[in-house]
Amino acid sequence: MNKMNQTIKLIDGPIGNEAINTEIFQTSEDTQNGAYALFIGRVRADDEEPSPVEAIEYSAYPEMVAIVMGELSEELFGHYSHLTGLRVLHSTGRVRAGEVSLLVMVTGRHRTQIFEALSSCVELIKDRLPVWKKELLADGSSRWIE
Amino acid sequence: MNKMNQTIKLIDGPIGNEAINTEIFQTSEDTQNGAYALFIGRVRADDEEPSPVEAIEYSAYPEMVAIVMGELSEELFGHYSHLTGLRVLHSTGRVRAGEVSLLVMVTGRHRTQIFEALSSCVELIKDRLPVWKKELLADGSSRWIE
Amino acid sequence: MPKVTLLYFGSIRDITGLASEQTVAPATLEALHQELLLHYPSLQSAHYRYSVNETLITGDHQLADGDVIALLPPFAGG
Amino acid sequence: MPKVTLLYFGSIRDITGLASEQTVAPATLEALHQELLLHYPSLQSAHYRYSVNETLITGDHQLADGDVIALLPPFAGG
Repeated sequence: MNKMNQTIKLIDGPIGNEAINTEIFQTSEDTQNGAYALFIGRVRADDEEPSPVEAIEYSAYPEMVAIVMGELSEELFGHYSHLTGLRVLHSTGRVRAGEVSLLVMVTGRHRTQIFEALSSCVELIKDRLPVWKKELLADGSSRWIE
Repeated sequence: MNKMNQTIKLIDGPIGNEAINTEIFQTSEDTQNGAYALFIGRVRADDEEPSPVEAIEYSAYPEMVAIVMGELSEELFGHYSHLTGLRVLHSTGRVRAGEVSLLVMVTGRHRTQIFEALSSCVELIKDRLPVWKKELLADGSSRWIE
Repeated sequence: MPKVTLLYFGSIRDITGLASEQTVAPATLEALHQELLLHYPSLQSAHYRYSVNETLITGDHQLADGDVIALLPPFAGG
Repeated sequence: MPKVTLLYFGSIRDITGLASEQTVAPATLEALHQELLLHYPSLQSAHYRYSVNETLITGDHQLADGDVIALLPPFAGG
């Protein structure tokens, strides 16, 4: 098992179907991993005051994102010995309601630990990745989510 | 929440990227669900005796698959109140090593319960769906997995 | 005597050499089971359950005209 | 006195009006923090942590020439 089989990419704007396909199918030559678990996060059109969410504007500290992701990966591969791969795509910039802003994919030979690893990874990303978001409401106002 | 928002499709042959994309992006007009969790099962080239797995031949009892999936959905929506959708694609026929034979996707407004629901759904599918598989080995031999 | 359809799945199909057949069955699933064991002796060592009209049956069951009876070896999806 | 780069992220950028600036800093992070509060009084009511060269710093920290110091409001990814 290659413990370094992890990557994070920051994508400018929404994560489109081609980017998702690339993640899922680029390893189709790898016939060793039978289990893929993915989390896909989309922007919701939450009905906030004074008006609904139209988009979220993401910003990141890219150099620190890479370092923190390396730390998270070490923790996850250390804790989940059956994990064989970990790939993350995160949007920066504007992502409209209905569009995808986060993809987390974990792989294993079998499905053992795969769902717990996925869940843990999503929580760690939300807790520790230096990324910020601002809701852009339909009336033109905006606010930081903290 | 629509408790009937569930579907299962049997796909002849491997589940390709277009089918996966359709599942993920067909609901892109639905701006209410922020959390998608997916399981993707691939055929592994396990190194069996006397030779490695080249493909799996799946067969199903389609009418009963539909009924059992309805029962599983009722259980899952009953147990996971935050679940808003459940979609399953399962291959029939021949799927070669490296190709995808199963897609399970669950959705929710937030990620609450989404990983547990995904995990439960995959286990229930493996336990209860009337589907059978035969490993086709590289030397031309085959055997049922039971 | 009910006219029924028999469906064979997975490894059971290797024993019967058939995917399905129409037959005139005895009145109960248990009696049908005994007939099948006589007709396909290899079923004796096979593992399977019965469904009638897409519902798993445990124990005996009265058969009716038009019933669809399936022999289901252990499931192995995914 | 070390020459450092300051990076402002998220809501902090609304306070500073800048994404980054170069400055000559005092010898310690705590002293720099006090200077920033004088320069940007709205920081007083803001929530944020510091990183120095991409590492979160808790407590005081000696600054060196070339350090990159970031003000990080609460993370909100995903």
